[in-house]
Amino acid sequence: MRAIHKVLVANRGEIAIRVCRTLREMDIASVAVFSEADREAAHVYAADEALLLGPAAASQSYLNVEAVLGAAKRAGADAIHPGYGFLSESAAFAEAVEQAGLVWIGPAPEAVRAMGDKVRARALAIRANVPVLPGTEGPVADPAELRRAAEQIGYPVVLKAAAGGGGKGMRRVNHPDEFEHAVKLTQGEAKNAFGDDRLYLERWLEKPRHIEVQVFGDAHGSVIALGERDCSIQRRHQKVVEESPSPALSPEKRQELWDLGVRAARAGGYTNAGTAEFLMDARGHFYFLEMNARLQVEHPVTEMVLGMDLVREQVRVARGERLTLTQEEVRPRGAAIEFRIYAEDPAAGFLPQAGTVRRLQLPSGPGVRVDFGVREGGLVPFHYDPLVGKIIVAGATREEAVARARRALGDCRIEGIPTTLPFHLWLLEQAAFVDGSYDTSYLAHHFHGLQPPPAGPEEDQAMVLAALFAHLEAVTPRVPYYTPAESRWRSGAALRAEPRDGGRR
Amino acid sequence: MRAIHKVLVANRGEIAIRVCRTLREMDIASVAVFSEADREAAHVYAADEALLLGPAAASQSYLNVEAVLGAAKRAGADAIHPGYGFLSESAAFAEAVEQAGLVWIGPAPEAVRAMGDKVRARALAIRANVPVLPGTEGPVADPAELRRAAEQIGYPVVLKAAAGGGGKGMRRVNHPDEFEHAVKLTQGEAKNAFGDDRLYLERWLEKPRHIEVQVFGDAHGSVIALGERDCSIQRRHQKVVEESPSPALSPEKRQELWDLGVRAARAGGYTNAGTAEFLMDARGHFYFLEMNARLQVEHPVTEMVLGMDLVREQVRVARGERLTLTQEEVRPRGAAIEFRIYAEDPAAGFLPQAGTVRRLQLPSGPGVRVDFGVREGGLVPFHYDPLVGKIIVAGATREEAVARARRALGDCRIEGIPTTLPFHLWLLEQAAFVDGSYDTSYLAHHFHGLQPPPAGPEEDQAMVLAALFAHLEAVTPRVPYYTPAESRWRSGAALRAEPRDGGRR
Amino acid sequence: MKVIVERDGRERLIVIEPSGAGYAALFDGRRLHVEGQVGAEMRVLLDGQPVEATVRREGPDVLVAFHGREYAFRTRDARAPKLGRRGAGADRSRGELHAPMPGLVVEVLAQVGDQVDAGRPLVVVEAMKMQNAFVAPLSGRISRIEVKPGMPVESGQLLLAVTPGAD
Amino acid sequence: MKVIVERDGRERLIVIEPSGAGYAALFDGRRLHVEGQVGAEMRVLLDGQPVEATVRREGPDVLVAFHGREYAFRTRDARAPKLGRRGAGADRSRGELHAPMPGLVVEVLAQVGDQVDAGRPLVVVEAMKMQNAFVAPLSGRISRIEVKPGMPVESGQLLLAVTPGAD
Repeated sequence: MRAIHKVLVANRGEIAIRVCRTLREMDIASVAVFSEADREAAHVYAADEALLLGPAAASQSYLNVEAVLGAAKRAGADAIHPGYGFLSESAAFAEAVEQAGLVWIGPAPEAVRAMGDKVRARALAIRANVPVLPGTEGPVADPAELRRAAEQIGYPVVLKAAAGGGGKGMRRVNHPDEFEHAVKLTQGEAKNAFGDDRLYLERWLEKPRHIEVQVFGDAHGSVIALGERDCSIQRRHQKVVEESPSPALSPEKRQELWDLGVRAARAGGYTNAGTAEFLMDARGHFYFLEMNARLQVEHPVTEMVLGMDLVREQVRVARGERLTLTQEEVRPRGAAIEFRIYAEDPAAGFLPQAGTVRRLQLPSGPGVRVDFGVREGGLVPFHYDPLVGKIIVAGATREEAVARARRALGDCRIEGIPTTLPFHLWLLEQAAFVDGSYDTSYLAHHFHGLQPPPAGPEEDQAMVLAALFAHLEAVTPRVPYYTPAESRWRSGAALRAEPRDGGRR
Repeated sequence: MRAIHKVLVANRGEIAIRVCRTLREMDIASVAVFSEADREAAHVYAADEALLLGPAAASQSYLNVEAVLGAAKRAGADAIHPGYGFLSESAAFAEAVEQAGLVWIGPAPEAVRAMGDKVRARALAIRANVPVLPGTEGPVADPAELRRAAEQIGYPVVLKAAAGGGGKGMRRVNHPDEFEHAVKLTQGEAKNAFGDDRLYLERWLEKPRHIEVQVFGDAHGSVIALGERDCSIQRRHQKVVEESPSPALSPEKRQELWDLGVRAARAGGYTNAGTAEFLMDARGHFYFLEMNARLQVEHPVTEMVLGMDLVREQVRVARGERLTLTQEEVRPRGAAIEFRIYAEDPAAGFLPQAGTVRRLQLPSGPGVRVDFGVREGGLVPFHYDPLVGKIIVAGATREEAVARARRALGDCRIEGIPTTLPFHLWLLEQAAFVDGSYDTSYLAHHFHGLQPPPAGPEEDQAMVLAALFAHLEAVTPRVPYYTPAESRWRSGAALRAEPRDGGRR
Repeated sequence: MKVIVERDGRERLIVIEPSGAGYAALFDGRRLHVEGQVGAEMRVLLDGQPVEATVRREGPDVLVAFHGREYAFRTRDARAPKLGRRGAGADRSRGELHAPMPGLVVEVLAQVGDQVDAGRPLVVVEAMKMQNAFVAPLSGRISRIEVKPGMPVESGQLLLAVTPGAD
Repeated sequence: MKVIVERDGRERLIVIEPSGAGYAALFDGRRLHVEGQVGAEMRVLLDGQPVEATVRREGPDVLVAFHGREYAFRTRDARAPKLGRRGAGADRSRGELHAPMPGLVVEVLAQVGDQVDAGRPLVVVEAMKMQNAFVAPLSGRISRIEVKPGMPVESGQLLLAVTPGAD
């Protein structure tokens, strides 16, 4: 057993806040780290202490192993929680953490190394009798070799960064003509995001479902499945909506999938939290995709159907404790759905957009959980992932959860940045989502951007308000714009008067 | 089966909002009603339509049967949900609703009449072999007769409004000298709040626990217990914190209590949602107190441990549908605790205080539910109950729920009105609350108001901020106070410039 | 700037000066670095410790709310002369009974000229569904009654006054 | 006041006048009563229907956000002369390539003078961990390049311009 008194959370945004919340609940001190761009970020104020890592660029801050370890040393932390993304799947970082005498809250570095590399994970899966898709055996750096493999397997194929995850560094290629440019872009992203430009390539499955198993292992040899999550609603190969249980599984298929997930985890010598990702084709066959050796963005849906705290479980397991549950005790109840709120414009191909959150009104009430990484008046910087938060709903049935999602997302107001919120409201009206029959190709085929709101009674109401606003502008010296930013000074700028929005700009 | 397309919610504040949320999730239109004092209240904007009832005084608005029925008719509502308080336990109102051809979302008027009158409820309980405390057999209006009964039973005794509930119109009397004044005050409150000044009197039990059973019946003869709630944390005989399951019950005692609750409900010919309240003495004996023929303030703790929506169930049952669950399927999971946020000053004997909510920062994240009735910038009028909202937390165990409550309530910031928030933070540090051993006398004996925060590192930090603030005042022309009220005009006041807070008032 | 801050009768001198991208606070021989967003909404690192607080002025007091608590300080410029305390006025108003919250007067239980004992209920005010009996602040004779039943009262409004002393 | 409101090329006349405790809006022969809190934050009953909306001006446009949607209107005083539209400028800038979001230029894939086909990737900008290749808006010759690798760009900033036409 290893004691943990102070944890450095090597991340930012909603996940850093989420981890700090559990640490506080466990009476463990938390240390936030931040880049120059995040001086005023919400996650800084979710922790007990906060330390500057370095310049805005991730490579010089959140991806900077020396800076993070230095901060841990300065703060006197005895453990590190990596969150997801950034250094969370870097085996080298996990090793460096352990060599520095700190507890790594995540899978053992060997497992991170084995499973973080998709190619090695694939080989391990094959050996453990977990089915995989046809593809390259190992990582490939040479574009010509990749092209030969593509021609052997047959188009369409998919290129993936060997060290990637979460849909980043992943590209479908439909035709030999696109191949060269696609390889170049994917390598660039992979190099930039993961410091490793090796790719691999596999067959592109038409209309599959993307379903993953949450696995958890302890140091005492237990490995269990904490249910599955269906992540088939994707844009740009990235998840935007996830749910548990999957509406596509019979009880028998569910059991089969959980067993495959546990088998894959055992093959990788797995401890702590991880996720085994699978594709399921139209015939119900599963194909192992990859293993994510970390907490997933979408872990809250599992927490909601199981009524447990996965971060708490991560800390317990890292201390050497046994899992709280046995496999038999894992009994999901009801249904939960997560909606990722990205600072992206769904009307413009989900183009990410940085900016200031001018207004933030989040939903509440029964069955609604909100995990957000920014607050009203806060900045979404362009240097990092555009995920600003998540809204998770739960209901006694999937139908109730869907209805609740409509209510909760309808209650939500975010202004100042474009977000995926209107996209989610669109999705909630689509038959294929309501009946659960969607697959990973759904958005590409059915989402063609958002239409401007139609003429009708609602437009008339909006028009009346616009006219009333113009009237108010005309009869009052200035319109009192809603400007939370007004209530702030920045350090060193105390004497600079902030310009006030005039009535008519 | 009766169809319900549009429901008038005859209430205000958090419960009106909470009911509207479920109606929206059920695709049922909602109608809010409001008094002159509530024109800008949050509940008005939670509904699809809103109608003015009348002047601020409850007797002329929320308690005005004609005004409420008139509004239902104007809006074309086909059902009424009464919430809690106000007309929710008025059998006459329930009857008038049904006579107007509307569906009453609550127990049948006969059951409301039988159980809403504590004295009749007591007689029914005795007949059904449900144990009660020694006390007056029937309602008494004559103070002299009450005094005789008190002397027969022996002091201390407790006076209760026959038509009361929720701790309103209830007073402990320790000594004959206090008797006359206590009767007068209690009768005044009873008359005012319930239009009925009859009282009854019963033995005062020392250090009991107050535990209640959530019962639910349908029109098909099923009556089940949806678990219990422990409501022993009380001030002025009113609940402030409730939890489920009760930490004081063994599995056997729990089963006994549930059975008693169902028996009491059956005795009253009960349908829809109700609550059987019991006291449990130190020896583990239960005494039936009263039956609340409505949704309780604290229903969310039941919703959280059961993963179900009680308002949805109320609507289903009112339509004539069967209960969703059988008794065997009622399996609470984990623990949930509700903290009532009242606009009261815990440092001044919980004195209620009206005012404007200048700042409202509510907690979120895993296991946290927030049901609030006001928003930032909103008014808490002095005409009504001072409950402004509720924070409910759930955890896999009671220990986790308590830790989560500390985190969630610590994240909460409410300014402009005093609230019970600092009281709850105090409570969460008390051994008797943490170990669950408290009883209803706990606060009276152990809470002596809040101490001003002590000197120490935190005071030093606060002092530095105060000095910095004074510095900023001195060097800048004006301090940009946080004033959400600035962003608003009121109707008809568009030309009146709102005075702006100057730097130094 | 040198600021004198008082709380619970204890005065302390704090020097606030610009420092790097923020401020330094010097007091008790210590130096604390403050950095971040300052103003009515403070969101700052105090020597690396994140603190979120709301600060506002109420008359001579600066109120600092954070961690669910509120600290009240009296601040003044160290170069400014010390202001007199309002002790005398408080003494004179000792026999006054003020409404501690807004509400509706339901009952007045005494008349001008009545001799009352400290603690005797004098005025019943209803607010938020509760009737609250307000009692004589001291023993003496009722000199003024400013309210009657049915009258709405504001927080702090004078209800009545008792002139100290027995007959 | 008479206001002309335009959306999607359709102009409508609305008369706003004080009415009781609120306003009346007259349009299309209808009369809609507005009551409640008005301003940048609207929280009003429109003929009894509760509506919460945020309204703000962006240049000539008034943007009304509610029910998860945003409506853009152009408003003007009915007595004021009509302003010219900015059509011509848009035409001239047809060959310009602007950054649609802030980010960092990673690569420039062409040089001034190059003949390019519409759709060819010209500039790669990285933002929020994604590399986005921006393509030629039309076929022609590159007349200006305003950025180079490593340079941060703001939303709307000109990246390069293509003069229409083949060789």
